[in-house]
Amino acid sequence: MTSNLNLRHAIYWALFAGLLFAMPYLVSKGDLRTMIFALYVGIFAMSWDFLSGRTGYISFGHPFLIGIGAYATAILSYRFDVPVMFSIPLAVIITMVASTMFILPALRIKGSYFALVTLAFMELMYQLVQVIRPDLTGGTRGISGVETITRGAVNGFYLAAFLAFCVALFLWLLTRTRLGAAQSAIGMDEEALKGSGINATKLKLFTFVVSAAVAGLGGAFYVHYLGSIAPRAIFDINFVFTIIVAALLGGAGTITGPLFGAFFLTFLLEYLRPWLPGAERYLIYGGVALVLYMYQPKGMYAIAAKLRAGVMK
Amino acid sequence: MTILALDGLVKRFGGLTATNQFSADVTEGESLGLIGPNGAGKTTIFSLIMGEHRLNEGAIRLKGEAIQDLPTHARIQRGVARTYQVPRPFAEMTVAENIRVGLTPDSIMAMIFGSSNAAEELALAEAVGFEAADLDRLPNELSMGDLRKLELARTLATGAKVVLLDEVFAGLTVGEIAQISELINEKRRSGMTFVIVSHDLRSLEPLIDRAVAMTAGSVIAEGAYADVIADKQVRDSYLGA
Amino acid sequence: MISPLKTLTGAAAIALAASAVTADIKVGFIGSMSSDTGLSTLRGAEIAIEELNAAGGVLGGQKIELVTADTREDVTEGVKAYEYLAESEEVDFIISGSIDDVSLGWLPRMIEYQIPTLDTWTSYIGIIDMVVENPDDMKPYFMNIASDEALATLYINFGADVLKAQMGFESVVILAEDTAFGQAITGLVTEALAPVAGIEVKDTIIYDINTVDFAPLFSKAQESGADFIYQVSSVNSQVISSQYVKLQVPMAMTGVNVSALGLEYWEDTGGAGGGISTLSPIPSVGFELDPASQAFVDTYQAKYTSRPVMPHFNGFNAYQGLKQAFAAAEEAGGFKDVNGWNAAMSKQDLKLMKDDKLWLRYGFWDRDTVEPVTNRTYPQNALFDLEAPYDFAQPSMVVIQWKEDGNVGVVYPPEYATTDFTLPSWVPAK
Amino acid sequence: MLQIIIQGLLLSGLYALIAVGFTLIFSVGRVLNLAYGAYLMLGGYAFFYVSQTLGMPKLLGVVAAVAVGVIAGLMKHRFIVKPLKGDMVPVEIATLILAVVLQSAVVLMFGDSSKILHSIIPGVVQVGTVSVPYSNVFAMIVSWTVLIALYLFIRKTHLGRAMQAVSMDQKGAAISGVNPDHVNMMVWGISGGLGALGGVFFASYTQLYPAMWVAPLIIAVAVVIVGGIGSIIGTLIVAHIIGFMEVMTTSLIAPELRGVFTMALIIIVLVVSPKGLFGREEIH
Repeated sequence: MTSNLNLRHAIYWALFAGLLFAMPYLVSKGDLRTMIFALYVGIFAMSWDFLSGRTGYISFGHPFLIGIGAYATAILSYRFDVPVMFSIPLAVIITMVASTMFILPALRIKGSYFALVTLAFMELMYQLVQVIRPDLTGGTRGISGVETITRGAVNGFYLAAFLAFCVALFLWLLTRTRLGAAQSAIGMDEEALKGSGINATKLKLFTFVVSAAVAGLGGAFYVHYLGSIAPRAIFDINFVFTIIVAALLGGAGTITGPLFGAFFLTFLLEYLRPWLPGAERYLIYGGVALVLYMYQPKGMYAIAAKLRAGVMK
Repeated sequence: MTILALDGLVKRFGGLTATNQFSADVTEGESLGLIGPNGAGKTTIFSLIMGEHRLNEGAIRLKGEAIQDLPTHARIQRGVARTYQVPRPFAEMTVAENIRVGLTPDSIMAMIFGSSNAAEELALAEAVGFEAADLDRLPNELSMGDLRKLELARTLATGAKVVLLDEVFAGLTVGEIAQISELINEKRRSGMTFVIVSHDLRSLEPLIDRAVAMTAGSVIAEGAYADVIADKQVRDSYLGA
Repeated sequence: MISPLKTLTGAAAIALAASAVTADIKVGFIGSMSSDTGLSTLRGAEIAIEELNAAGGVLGGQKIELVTADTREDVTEGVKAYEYLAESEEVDFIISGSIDDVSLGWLPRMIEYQIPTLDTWTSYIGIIDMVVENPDDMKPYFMNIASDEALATLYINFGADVLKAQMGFESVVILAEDTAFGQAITGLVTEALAPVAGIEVKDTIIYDINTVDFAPLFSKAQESGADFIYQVSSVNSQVISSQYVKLQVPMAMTGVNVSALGLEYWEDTGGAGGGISTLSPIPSVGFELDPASQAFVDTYQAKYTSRPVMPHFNGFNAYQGLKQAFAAAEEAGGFKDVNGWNAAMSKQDLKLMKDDKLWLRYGFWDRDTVEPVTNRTYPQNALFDLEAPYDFAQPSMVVIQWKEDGNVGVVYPPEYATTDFTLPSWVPAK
Repeated sequence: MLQIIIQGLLLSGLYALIAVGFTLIFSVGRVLNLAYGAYLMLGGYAFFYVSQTLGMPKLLGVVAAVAVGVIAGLMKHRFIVKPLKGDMVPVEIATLILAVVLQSAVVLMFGDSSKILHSIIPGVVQVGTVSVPYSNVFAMIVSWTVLIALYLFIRKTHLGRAMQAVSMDQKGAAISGVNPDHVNMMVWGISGGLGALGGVFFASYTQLYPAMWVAPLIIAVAVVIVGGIGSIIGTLIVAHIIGFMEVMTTSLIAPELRGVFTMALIIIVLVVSPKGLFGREEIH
């Protein structure tokens, strides 16, 4: 595991941690708030990337996993007064179990069909949350007044930054191992991977469950940051859009790329606000995303790599 | 001693019977040539052995153990692996990384906590004729001969004792054919078992101990290469094709 | 149609102009900036601010600047918008044209920042319940529209006085959307219709808000054998009403239809909305205005030419509410002292008269007063009166009806009525 | 019973029309067009603008809607599909982004509030106890006409067979003298036109609103997944299964569960038979 790691990587990660730690001293509280959102979107994008960016199994229903985690902890803590320190781990476990139950039958589905079935799961979830036990889920209005675990921008930022840092480091370390190579191999040629003696189904299942755990963890902390949850805010194709585009603009399959993609997208949207408070903002935002994506589908990671290669020469 | 026993294999695709009561035994350490015209069903036999197609009838035994109900990866772990007619490298991985996937154990824990063995990768690469400098090359920089070598290396990396080679000479230059043949012979001497499919009978002959000829999914002749090739039915099948 | 480019340059110009003025007091608007309801609140606030600034400013001559944050009616965007107003713009006061779940989304932020906030659109009783349960946390919050429970309660009287007494309807089938709002209203109405209004509930049909084709639902309603349909629809309400008209369902339909609350309803439905009646918060379309409210509408119409041509009720609420918020701030020495502001705001009381009769009253219930009809308290919620002759405050709502010729008028209560309740031409009289 | 049959037939016809343009692209272009719903939105708004805002004849509105759809389809092919070389995943992502962009554009031009279209043909006919608006009958007749015409077009004409050939095998078709690029372009255009036409009818059933591209996309996805990619007959049959299922759920079971069964059906069919009930990936 350690053979792929070197001092250079350790320095990068330490710098990253240091930057996050220093951030509240460097920027305004408003920017810090924006960063909290960017960090959560980043966690979701990394979760998406761990599954879809490497294996090529595109999830169009990632909010489905995030929503299970978020709803689980919201219901446990709000309706049943379970302390947050228990409800969040429980929510992660519930997300993992639920994702396993849902994914087992879907494992044989490939390509666009997989994307569609995840989209269908999300839509199904959206409808079920409103219909089944609205006394628990709060129906269409959702639940407001969920316990928030931090007060103030600085604390919220440190919590989100800590989470995002841990998730990024954890997933990055995983992908540096032979597991990461095998995952990439799924995306390149699943048959050939089986032909190398590896149980691709088990690997996919593991990847999916890890991705679900991260999504559930992110979703659980996210709802305790927001303080409220509503089906429209979670099981929404625009949310899918944000997650996927963040991952792709950052650079699919790179784990840290999606985190930066999330920052880019969130700040693009926030910095347009004073100039374009209305609907124009989303037009520009979507347009920029589309042009960037068309120009470089591999994302900013690839652009940065190109630039670096250019400088090196 | 028989290492791989194929017993009455039947495979139907819809109305088409691709494999019809195919039986053959492969002895440990031998090299068996599987010959027959286009569409005879040779590749299907490989796919059946590897579990890429499901068998309709019959049994496949590896070292006496019935493996026909096992998934592909489990069969490989028991010691049989194949190469493809069109090589299938992992396109965005280097030569070393491709070999590494073959060496990777099928255990999530081992994948995460074990470490890759660069020396072993180099040894395998060199065993098929690569040099240390080739390890960082990507598949799109490789010739067809190199791709076949890479696939062979990845297949050997799985630790297979029985190796199925599909159209191993297709698309190769004369020099590359010689190189690959040399490699196979070397492995034969070390006790590895081969089943080889090739259209290029002339290149195949020196690599095999014995031949099985098939047409329309069934065995029509087997024995020493010269005898099989002299068989009237075999000659007719090739002419007919 | 406005060209996007023009809007863009226009918006940029406004943004530049706005940032050039150095402001002393900042008011934040939170709400959808492209919906009629959101715009109503925004424009009501704009007019109030202009008038306050023109009159020499507030809190010792300071000028008010308005900053806006679009929610797109999206919950998460609403939270971000609130944070933007609070942290980046550091506003002193927030006026909201948010829908229910968006308000519920940013409420935890309001509790955290304790910025005085006035909601002009959402009428969700659940929020008033939060005020009852957590009075300290909810100090900065005021809602100056009667909450939905009060709306539904008065509606029962309409059932007794008009539907039963006048039209002779004995039974009803409830057709309600599958939302929390739908459930709340349905529950209240179902419980009260039979005992209070003497109308039997034959069946309750809950439908999915994304329903494409309402024909099977109307068939089901007809099969119930009820005399009329009671509709509860706040989301996609145009769809059910226009299909009712297009299918010419031979039953009367009344109830809650949120889409019919604006003057653009007729244009947006292409006329497929005749005969629809709905309860409406006030002031509403078809409502006779007192001179003060009329003056506001005149200013509004002189200033804005794009839709909504007539502000929705929340535009009035924003206009009066913002002025009251500043009056309270004058008294409390600004917005920083939330307790002081809350006390001063609670005491705000504006009575608008028409023909020497109390017509509209902008004030709030206090913590302890129990409303006699519903027998509960409504702290920090707009004052309303559930019993004729409405000499305490205006009724919590009126019933309006769109006629088939495109006219709209108030049909209930009689004190405020401008026209009679009638059946659509294709519905046979009972 | 009569009511279920009539209402089921009307709704199913609409669903079939909505789904068929989606399946064409999936089968010939080999990509999921997640911006397909945007054609419906564009078509609906174009119709609204021409016939209701400008007050021109409704037929002109329909023509304008279809024209806008065709142009949108062609532009999508030229500026998104071609530059991305028709790669499945990038095209799916890019079309998703495009749909969101178009939604913002519609908000900007027409505002957030929803709009109801005039009946294309005003009036209703009473069949027994069932009210049937002429507009819905018209929508069903047009849907069937378009589907039959499309079926015949693919089966009987040279161009249609070229489309079939491309859907089976791009390279093979190229060898036999068909230019897959031209065929693809044409299919994107046709799909755009069909989507926009579907949008006019969909909006005249329901309403125009900026997020209206999601619901028909889900319907199209459901119909196409269950029916199998590229099967026009399968599309027609499954549109009827889903349409009737909705009507029956509404009339007989619980109206609030309307969408749940559709989603469950998608998931079950995908898991049991990933290629759909009427399999095959080429158009037929």
